[in-house]
Amino acid sequence: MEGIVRDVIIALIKIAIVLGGVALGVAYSTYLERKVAGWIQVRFGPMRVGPHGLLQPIADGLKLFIKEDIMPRQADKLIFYLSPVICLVPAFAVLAVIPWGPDFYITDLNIGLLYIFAVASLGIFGIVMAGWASNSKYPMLGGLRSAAQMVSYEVSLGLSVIGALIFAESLSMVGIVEKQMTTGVWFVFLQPVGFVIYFICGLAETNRLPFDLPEAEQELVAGFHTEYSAMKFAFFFLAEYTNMIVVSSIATTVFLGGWGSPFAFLGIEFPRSLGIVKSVLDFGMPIFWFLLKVFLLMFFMIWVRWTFPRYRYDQLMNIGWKVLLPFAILNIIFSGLEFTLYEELDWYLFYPLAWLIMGVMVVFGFRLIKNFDQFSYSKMREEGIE
Amino acid sequence: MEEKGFGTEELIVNMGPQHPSTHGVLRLLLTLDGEKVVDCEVIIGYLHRGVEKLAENRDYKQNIILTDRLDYLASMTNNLAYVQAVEKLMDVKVPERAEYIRVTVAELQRIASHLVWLGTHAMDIGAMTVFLYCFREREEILNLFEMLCGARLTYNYMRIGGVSCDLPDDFAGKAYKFVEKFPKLIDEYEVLLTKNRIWLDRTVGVGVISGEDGIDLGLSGPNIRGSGVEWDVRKAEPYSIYDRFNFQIPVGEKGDTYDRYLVRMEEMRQSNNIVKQALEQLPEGEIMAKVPRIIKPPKGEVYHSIEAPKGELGFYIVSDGTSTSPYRLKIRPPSFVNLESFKKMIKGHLVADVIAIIGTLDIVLGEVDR
Amino acid sequence: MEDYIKVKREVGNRKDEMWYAFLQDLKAGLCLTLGYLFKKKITMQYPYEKSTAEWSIPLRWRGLHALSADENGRLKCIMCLQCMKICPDHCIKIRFSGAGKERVLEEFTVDLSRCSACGLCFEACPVNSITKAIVPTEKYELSVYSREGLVYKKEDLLKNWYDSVKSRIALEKAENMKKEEVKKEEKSVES
Amino acid sequence: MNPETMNELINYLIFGSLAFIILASAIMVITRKEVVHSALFLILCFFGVAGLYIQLRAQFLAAVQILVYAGGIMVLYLFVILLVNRKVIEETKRSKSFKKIFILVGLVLLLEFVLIFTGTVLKEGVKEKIVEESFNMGSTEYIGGILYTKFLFPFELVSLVLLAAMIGAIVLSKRKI
Repeated sequence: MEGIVRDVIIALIKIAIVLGGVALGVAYSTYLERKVAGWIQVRFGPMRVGPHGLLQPIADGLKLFIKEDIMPRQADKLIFYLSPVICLVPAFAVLAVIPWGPDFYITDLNIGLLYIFAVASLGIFGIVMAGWASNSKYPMLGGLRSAAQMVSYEVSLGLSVIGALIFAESLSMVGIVEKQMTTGVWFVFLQPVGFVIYFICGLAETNRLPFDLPEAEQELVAGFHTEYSAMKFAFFFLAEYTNMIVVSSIATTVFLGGWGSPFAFLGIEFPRSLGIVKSVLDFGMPIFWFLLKVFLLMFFMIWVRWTFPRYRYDQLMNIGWKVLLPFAILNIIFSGLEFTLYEELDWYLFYPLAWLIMGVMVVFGFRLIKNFDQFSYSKMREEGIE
Repeated sequence: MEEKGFGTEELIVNMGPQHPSTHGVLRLLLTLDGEKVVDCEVIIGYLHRGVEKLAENRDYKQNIILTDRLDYLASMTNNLAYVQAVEKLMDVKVPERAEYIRVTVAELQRIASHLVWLGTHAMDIGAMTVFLYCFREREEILNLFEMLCGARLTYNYMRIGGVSCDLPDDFAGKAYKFVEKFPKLIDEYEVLLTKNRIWLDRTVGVGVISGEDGIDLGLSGPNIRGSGVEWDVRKAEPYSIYDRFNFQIPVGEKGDTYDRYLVRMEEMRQSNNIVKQALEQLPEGEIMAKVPRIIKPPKGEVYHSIEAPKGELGFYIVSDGTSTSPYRLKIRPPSFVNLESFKKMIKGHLVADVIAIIGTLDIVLGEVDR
Repeated sequence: MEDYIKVKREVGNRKDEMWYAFLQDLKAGLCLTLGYLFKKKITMQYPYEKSTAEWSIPLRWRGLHALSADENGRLKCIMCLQCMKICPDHCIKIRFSGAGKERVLEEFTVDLSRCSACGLCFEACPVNSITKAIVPTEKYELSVYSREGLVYKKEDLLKNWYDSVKSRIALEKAENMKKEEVKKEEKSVES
Repeated sequence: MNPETMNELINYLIFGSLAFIILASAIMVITRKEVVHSALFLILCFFGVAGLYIQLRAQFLAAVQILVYAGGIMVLYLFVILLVNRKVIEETKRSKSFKKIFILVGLVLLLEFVLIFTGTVLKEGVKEKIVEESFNMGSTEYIGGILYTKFLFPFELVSLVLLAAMIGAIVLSKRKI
């Protein structure tokens, strides 16, 4: 009985820390987004609230909190209220299995990754429902777009990690990281194509540019959340950034060695003489590495957003089904071969060979699916085939 | 079960007059089949101020400030067109230095206007950053104009017979500095867009219009040159002193959004070239011709058109010979005429292309509605 | 030199194929924006910062109107009504009493709520002793809480003149001219 | 109270609440007027079922249940609901022949359940056997192993059927071949 109570309390504490940390992280990732956007565009970004605008997220949150909550008269009230919550809850629920450090995760499921994909696929309901419940045309179009987009990209997203899973031999998030620690190789070096596909699909799943069609502000005003204001809007906002964190953390776990230090191959360990400092460092450093990798990936997502134009809806679908999916499947086939080679060959033979095959695969794949590829699609139109 | 119940239904979406990417108060009534645009009705007039009627009650000098407010992104060329029309009516010879200054500012204005086009067009397609880069350079041009005439948008700089004030001392130096560095900055925009696969996907084959159709619809400016029609008023009927400069007019081939993009990019380079030459050749001398204080042109009528950044901008003025205000003033605004082709371009494209095509037409509602 | 040139349209070039296969077009864009991340920023932190090394409000700026005065504090306006007549928006109102040389300026009102800042009034002014009688100042922060605040009376316009940089420049100029005149007189006396 | 009865109590509590959710939401699905509401309750129902799977230690099945049914199929349902004209839905709902068919299907299902339950679960000893056997059944390894050994042929057959369905879908949706 005591055991159960203790477990529950520890679990609650962990949940509180993770949720609190992530909520703060989300708040400050909006700050990061705006700062990076500003710097890229030769301006400063937020500067007024606090030193260098550091309190800006808090001010934004307060503003959203006290804003007028508008409800369209024709809206379906129940669903209109529910959909921001439906959007946010899966995003947070996924955090349960993300291993921030070797001893720091809420839980470790043996179906970890599957759980993530299952739960993450639910966030879309929030968007579709929001689009429908608003009873307005722009949100409706946004909702429809997002439904089609999420369903399409989820397939490639799931397939892209399978290559890495072949090497990991486990679905548990902790297991995947530990495998990378024991073999000493991050899966991104074995599966660069998988990583790229995963990342592109991740961008699409989080509705980030160049795939932010559900909320393309230039066409659909704000897409599915056009009619939302105040805290309900803030929920969508929170969900979007939480999803960014989630996608980055999964990429970190599966491809970038999780909490492993990039300097692990040097074999440096903290000396015993440090005493309690050593145990703090031993606990803290992995978390630091994990967060650093997540930060870098999020930075990359933001960087991409402020560099590229946006795809059109039909092009988005074409890329999802006609480029990414064939590549993901090719990658799985290749991964089988690669795994055999990995077992048989020494590393100095394996890497050049694997990378060579990978290069050939990309070139071959690009040629093979060229007729479906967007770029060649433009070329086709150029030549007047269509 | 009746089968007709399962047919698809068209969705009518009202885009604008308040919409982030209709470039002002343009209203589009789109009939959509899914995401496909089946039909489109363009509704204008939300910014109508009756400029042409107002002009009949103001004297010739006061009308210059009305032209500022037509295409408010290119006031200088509007001024130029009007002023030259009146000069043609009165048969005034403008001093050399004034002509050079006019060409300099008009071409700088063309660059500024094209920068706004590029920025907003790219932003409509999703590339926010290009917008801010473009506005950074436009800001420098506006600073130059501000130094020159004390205003940033509605310059009211040209006068009948010359320009209102001479160049300030440091103008030529600053302008030259800008002209020197600008081509490199165009290259930067091109890195972000020209070969980018997303940009290609969004622009190639979108909004195609053939040269013949373009001529039928009265398209002008970069829009018709994108379709391969060699028509530029600066070359075809040289006005001012354009025949003295070395420059080329870029022409596209397919007539799609990408071609119009390339044409405008090259045009910026050429304009930059003209500004450079004009600054180098700038003569000393008067800036105003001898015109009477009260302008009363002889009885008659005149049509004069110039190559504004958006296309052929024409002024038709009728003077009764007794009044100090025009009897009739009619404007041929390029944006208004170019907008005619919108319906033809959009048929069969998707919603996202609507904004791409509005962007590529480069309309300014101040000019469309007048 | 040819008048018209074809633009270079490189779409679907065979030689670019590998370039696109390995996402090099995207890389080029990303590198450019990354470079900008560390470049000097151009924002001016208005209103904390009102001018930078590159930019300050130019003297020709068509800002708030002012009625200029000479070094003795007398208004330069000669009540010729040129500015009132040229104003397309009819925002200047002048009233004077007396006639001929004894005219006294009673009222000079500029209604900024109608003004479109065209600058024709400044140009029309026939006075030309160092400055014109009605001049634009460099002031651009014109917002007020009531419409009445936008109507500038004679006294306000004079106050604008003394607030602006131009009055100082004009005073300096006037002093310089005086000195020169004195010098000239001295010279002429000497010769 | 000793830990075992405690555990059992908790188990029953969880099962009870899950069962309640499933039943209640299932009833809501067929009684709601607005189709989208029905769809939402159906999702809730799926969740209840997934919860049951977890209680049976079939985590893999639970995840797949949510991934496929809630995440995939329901989205498509919603998609269709959003696209179809409301009038059509209402008309279909009001049509009496449909009601008859539904009632018939329901009766057949009920009959099946009764047969299954009397045939297996309610028999002596069967329950214990099932519990024993299914202890490991839900794990990913077990399912993977059994799919590629014992059920390899059916598995391949199913994939062939799916392939055929896929091609069929492509052919059907393509307007001109």
